[in-house]
Amino acid sequence: MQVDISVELASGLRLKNPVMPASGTYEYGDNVNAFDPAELGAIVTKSISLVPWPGNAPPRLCETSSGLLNAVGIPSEGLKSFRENTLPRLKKYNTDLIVSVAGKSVTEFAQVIAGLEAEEGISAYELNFSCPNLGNGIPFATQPQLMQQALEQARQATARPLIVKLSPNVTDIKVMAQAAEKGGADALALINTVTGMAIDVERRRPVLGNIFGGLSGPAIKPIALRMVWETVGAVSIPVIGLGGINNTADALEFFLAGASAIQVGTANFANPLVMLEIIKGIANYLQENKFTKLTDIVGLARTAIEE
Amino acid sequence: MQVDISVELASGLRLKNPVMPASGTYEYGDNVNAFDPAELGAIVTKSISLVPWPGNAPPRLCETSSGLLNAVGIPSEGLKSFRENTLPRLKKYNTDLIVSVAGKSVTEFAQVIAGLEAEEGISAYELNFSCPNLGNGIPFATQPQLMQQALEQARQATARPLIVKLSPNVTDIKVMAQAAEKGGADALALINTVTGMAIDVERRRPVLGNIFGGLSGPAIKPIALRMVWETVGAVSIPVIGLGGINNTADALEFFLAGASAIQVGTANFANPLVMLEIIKGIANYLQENKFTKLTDIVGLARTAIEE
Amino acid sequence: MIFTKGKIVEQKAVANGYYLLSIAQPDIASKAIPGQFVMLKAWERGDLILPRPFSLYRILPRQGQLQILYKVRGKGTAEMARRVPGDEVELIGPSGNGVTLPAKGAIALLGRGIGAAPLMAIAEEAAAKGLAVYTFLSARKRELVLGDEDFARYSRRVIVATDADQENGSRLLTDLLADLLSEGISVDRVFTCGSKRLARGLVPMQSQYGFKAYVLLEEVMACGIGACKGCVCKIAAPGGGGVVYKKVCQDGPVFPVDEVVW
Amino acid sequence: MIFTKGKIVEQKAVANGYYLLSIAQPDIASKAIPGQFVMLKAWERGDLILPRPFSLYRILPRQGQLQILYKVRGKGTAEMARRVPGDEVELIGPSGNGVTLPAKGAIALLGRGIGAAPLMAIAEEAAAKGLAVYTFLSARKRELVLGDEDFARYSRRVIVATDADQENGSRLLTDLLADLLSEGISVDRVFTCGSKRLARGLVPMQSQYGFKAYVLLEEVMACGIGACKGCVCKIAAPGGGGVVYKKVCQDGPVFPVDEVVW
Ligand SMILES: Cc1cc2nc3c(=O)[nH]c(=O)nc-3n(C[C@H](O)[C@H](O)[C@H](O)COP(=O)(O)OP(=O)(O)OC[C@H]3O[C@@H](n4cnc5c(N)ncnc54)[C@H](O)[C@@H]3O)c2cc1C
Ligand SMILES: Cc1cc2nc3c(=O)[nH]c(=O)nc-3n(C[C@H](O)[C@H](O)[C@H](O)COP(=O)(O)OP(=O)(O)OC[C@H]3O[C@@H](n4cnc5c(N)ncnc54)[C@H](O)[C@@H]3O)c2cc1C
Ligand SMILES: Cc1cc2nc3c(=O)[nH]c(=O)nc-3n(C[C@H](O)[C@H](O)[C@H](O)COP(=O)(O)O)c2cc1C
Ligand SMILES: Cc1cc2nc3c(=O)[nH]c(=O)nc-3n(C[C@H](O)[C@H](O)[C@H](O)COP(=O)(O)O)c2cc1C
Ligand code: FES
Ligand code: FES
Repeated sequence: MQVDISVELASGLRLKNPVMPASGTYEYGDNVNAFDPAELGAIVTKSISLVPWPGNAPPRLCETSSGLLNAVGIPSEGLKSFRENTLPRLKKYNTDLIVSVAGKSVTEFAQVIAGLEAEEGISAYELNFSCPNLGNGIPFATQPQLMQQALEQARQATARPLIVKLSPNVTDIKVMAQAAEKGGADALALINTVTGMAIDVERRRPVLGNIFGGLSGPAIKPIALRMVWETVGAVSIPVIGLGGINNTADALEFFLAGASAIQVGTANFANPLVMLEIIKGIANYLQENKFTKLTDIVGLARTAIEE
Repeated sequence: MQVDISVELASGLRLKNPVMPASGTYEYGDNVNAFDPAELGAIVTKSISLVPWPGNAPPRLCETSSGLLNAVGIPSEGLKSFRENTLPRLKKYNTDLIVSVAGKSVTEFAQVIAGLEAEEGISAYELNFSCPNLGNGIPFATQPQLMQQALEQARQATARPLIVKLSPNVTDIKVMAQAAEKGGADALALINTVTGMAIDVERRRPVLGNIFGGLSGPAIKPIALRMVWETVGAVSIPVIGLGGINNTADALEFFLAGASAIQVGTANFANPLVMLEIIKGIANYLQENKFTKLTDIVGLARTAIEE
Repeated sequence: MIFTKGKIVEQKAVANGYYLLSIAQPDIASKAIPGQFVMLKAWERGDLILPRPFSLYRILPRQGQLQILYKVRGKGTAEMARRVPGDEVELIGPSGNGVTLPAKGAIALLGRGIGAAPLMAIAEEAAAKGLAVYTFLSARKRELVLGDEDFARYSRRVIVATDADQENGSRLLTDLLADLLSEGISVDRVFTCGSKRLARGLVPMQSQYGFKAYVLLEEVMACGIGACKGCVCKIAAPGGGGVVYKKVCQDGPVFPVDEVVW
Repeated sequence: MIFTKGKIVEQKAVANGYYLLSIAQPDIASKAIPGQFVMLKAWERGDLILPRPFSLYRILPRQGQLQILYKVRGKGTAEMARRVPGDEVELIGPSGNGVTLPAKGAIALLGRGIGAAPLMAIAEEAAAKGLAVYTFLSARKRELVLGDEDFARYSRRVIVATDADQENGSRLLTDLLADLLSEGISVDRVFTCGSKRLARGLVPMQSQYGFKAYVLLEEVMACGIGACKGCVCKIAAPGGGGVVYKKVCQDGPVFPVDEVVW
């Protein structure tokens, strides 16, 4: 029996399957993919900013126990180059395309989107509010009002679905999720990385050029899953779960917690086939357990405890 | 050459060395210790509440990648039993004793302390503000004003040093640290566990009886280190670093970040000798690198980047 | 508490996914009693941060050895199965209270699957004390009935039931015990492990047949020495009404069946 | 990009803490060129989540094998050293741009310590093309001069300098290269790896001696294929003034020495 693993993330946005690369962890291009990108539920781009950003000074990476600290700092070719050089290459894949948008001011997100509206082949935008705000140096993703303002401007710039990506570096993820819902988000994606750092004991200085970096990978999975669980209970729009997903069982945890789709980031680095394995693994799990569609298991662990 | 690894945490509170067990992870008693507890910089007790608390329903534990989720829920024998049964046993060890205090109302911390003031042999109190507040269900440790109130009452109840233990589940640890400093804390200890969860994919329900648990162990070390770094820059009282410390190198990272002392939690479970190894390891490191005292390396990674 | 290393002497596959591990560790072997367990760590990978609890299948003080019968369940036990003679493991123990045997008379042991593991040490000690031992073992299929030949050495009778092969009509071990007792044989104490259903089934049989029954419980553990308070089970509050939490590692793992709240 | 498995054919200790690993992996062996590298994972432990980059020391398309010369530096390389023939490793590659050799003439190779690793594949290919190869190797002590016998096969000369044993007066390889060039020998291209000091020393020598010099850079990597943007080095902005970040994995690992900003 064929199972249905497609998922509707917003009206008019139905992905063929619920598995996507996490922004900034997947390279599209000739000769870099271990499998055809068309197999993905969607392609999510690295976050694009209005003007080119160089990113942070190296070193940018440091492995920790079951985790990866990165201080890449969202380098971006900028809107113009993305539109002219990257987008045409991306459109040729036969799957949905989600463009991740970054900005450092309340207006920048809408500006990037405005610059892409004439382009066909973009299924949705994912708004990455984790960069520091030019105004006060604090990321939008920890300031509900400011984030909502930036989102409302983006909302006015496009009729395409908007996915808001949330940061885990907050006291109450529900507050941020609800601000995003109010601001017009069609779906949420969480979590981005958890801020951390490492010190080189021999050189007696921070390992990363930027001192702080974002922690990703299996280490943060319990945190991500908890925040997805909390968010699903607090909003009524679909939630995309990510953070430390390394295999099918991890992905299933997020669906059972109530996520409608998932993204895979750090796990791609060691296993470029992992997303394909998870797509197949989800279908197998549903079949083996006699479910006919993915949505049958979404949130099932929530009902278990309500009984 | 003998190196000096003693540390002054508050006026009148000088520990013979900077290594302590993290509250709730160390058992004192006959036949449970792999080395003489007198070797420790201090003994820190499991958090004590005014009346007995049963703790949460099992299952209470779940191992994750490089981490441990616990939903123990601070079971406590209660003040009376602690004073009558446990405290006398603890006093016999020839080292400092720090009593961890928990409470669910603004007044409870001061009440527990008041009930212990007549007892000799208590060097300091550590206030664990991570339990949910009876009033609004949200932990004190995420609400600066409420935490400060509870702390101010505790401050009035005792002249003994007060160590405030901070939770990482906040947007800005500096705000909490400064509230604690204002409220009269002599020192800070951070971090407590990061809230997380796990789902049993076979049984399709949360693993922990309490759904959510606190994540500890090496997985959270990068987060803990970052928060210690931020806190040291924001307050002028000593900071005790903890979270994922597993060996001497981990401990040194915290000292280099500016911590004056450290605590070890989860690592005790697999290696009951780990604290002793770290005490010796710190002395060796100082000797090999020609430092004469521990305070020479406290914060050294901060000055490295200021250059 | 002893925190020490032990050297693997033998690693034997006893069924598909089940192994018998022999470890040279004289200090623990000379102190341990049946029903106690050890916390064992047999890997260096930093993602598995906790040691795992294992009952002592056999305690061999004269050889200075311990035996553990284990089933590969997850990552830790899979690592264990990869270790070979000569490898070192880390051990904390002996932990828990162990069992108390009657001075004379008879005992019955009811083990399901890997639940047979702690019963062997009990059988051996009981036989050494001159007690009559009646052993009941069940499993999904015959090959998963573990240690029956070893048990035969220490038992008056070994009665086996299997689901798949319908040995003894796949009947519950509690029913088979009742059969035995109906033959006129009496037992003073019963120990069971590996099945909630068996333990619960023993509760009403106690007064009927005049024995006291104990169950060896399992809970996920972090420390094994009472420090973390993580391994609690529910026990009926003394005096009735409500439940208290008891630590399996320190207050158990052996509990009277009628005190456990399932 | 190929993501595949390879089987270890040989694991040979070449010095204390240094190993030569031979891996059967025909697909990568038939595609790779000198100067390229692979991302290798040789462990299952979940705490080490990233593969590690290693240069190809030798590329053996006919045998369908790759050789990696490596130094035990941390946890990942310690795990690698524990693997034995028959074990499988995971490989991503061949990655990076590799080197471009001149059509004729001579090249010089300057390697310090483990920096010799990528130079061997270059020496071998250059020799096969009929180029003259001059190899300069240095290390702290003699036993850490790696692969000198292999290099001898492909080089006109192998010149060694060591710190501890004062071979060649412990002089810098750049000085020894200058000596050679002063003898009237000329080289067209120079490749160096393993020492910032050597690479920088080559910059002014280029115009003086009329060669073009390249350095093989190292940076901590996560993906090795240009996805994570983590492995950047600083490169002088074209047109002068400022710095741009280039990915070592995708834009390198081979860079002209005069473009790198140290
Ligand atoms: C006192 C005691 C004695 C034990 N004696 C034995 C024995 O003699 N032989 C034997 O094979 N096993 C025994 N166990 C069970 C053994 O500890 C677990 O099988 C082991 O910890 C699993 O480790 P893992 O890493 O392979 O599995 P994990 O990857 O940690 O877990 C795999 C699955 O097993 C479950 N699990 C893990 N630990 C336990 C546990 N302690 N109890 C129940 N379920 C668990 C997990 O929830 C998970 O679903 C005993 C347990 C206790 C508490
Ligand atoms: C393109 C490229 C080719 C390489 N070729 C070889 C080779 O042929 N032979 C060889 O022995 N090594 C080579 N290296 C270096 C090798 O990748 C590292 O030694 C290895 O990743 C260390 O892994 P580990 O787990 O043992 O160390 P870790 O535990 O990860 O780190 C130990 C220490 O080494 C440092 N370190 C880790 N990775 C790197 C790195 N990539 N560059 C510099 N320092 C690092 C860390 O900062 C840390 O201080 C190459 C690196 C690159 C980028
Ligand atoms: C190297 C790297 C680069 C990233 N770049 C971006 C980015 O450009 N935009 C973004 O929204 N998230 C970025 N992220 C965060 C990931 O998309 C993801 O939220 C996070 O890594 C958690 O998922 P994981 O544990 O599966 O990696 C990046 C993560 C890594 C590791
Ligand atoms: C099983 C367990 C019980 C704990 N109980 C307490 C407690 O009673 N009071 C408290 O302040 N912290 C408690 N903690 C938190 C630890 O003291 C410590 O802050 C945390 O575990 C991080 O340190 P670690 O990574 O070294 O374990 C507990 C942690 C664990 C794992
Ligand atoms: S396992 Fe820690 S208290 Fe029992
Ligand atoms: S290693 Fe990821 S871009 Fe180079």
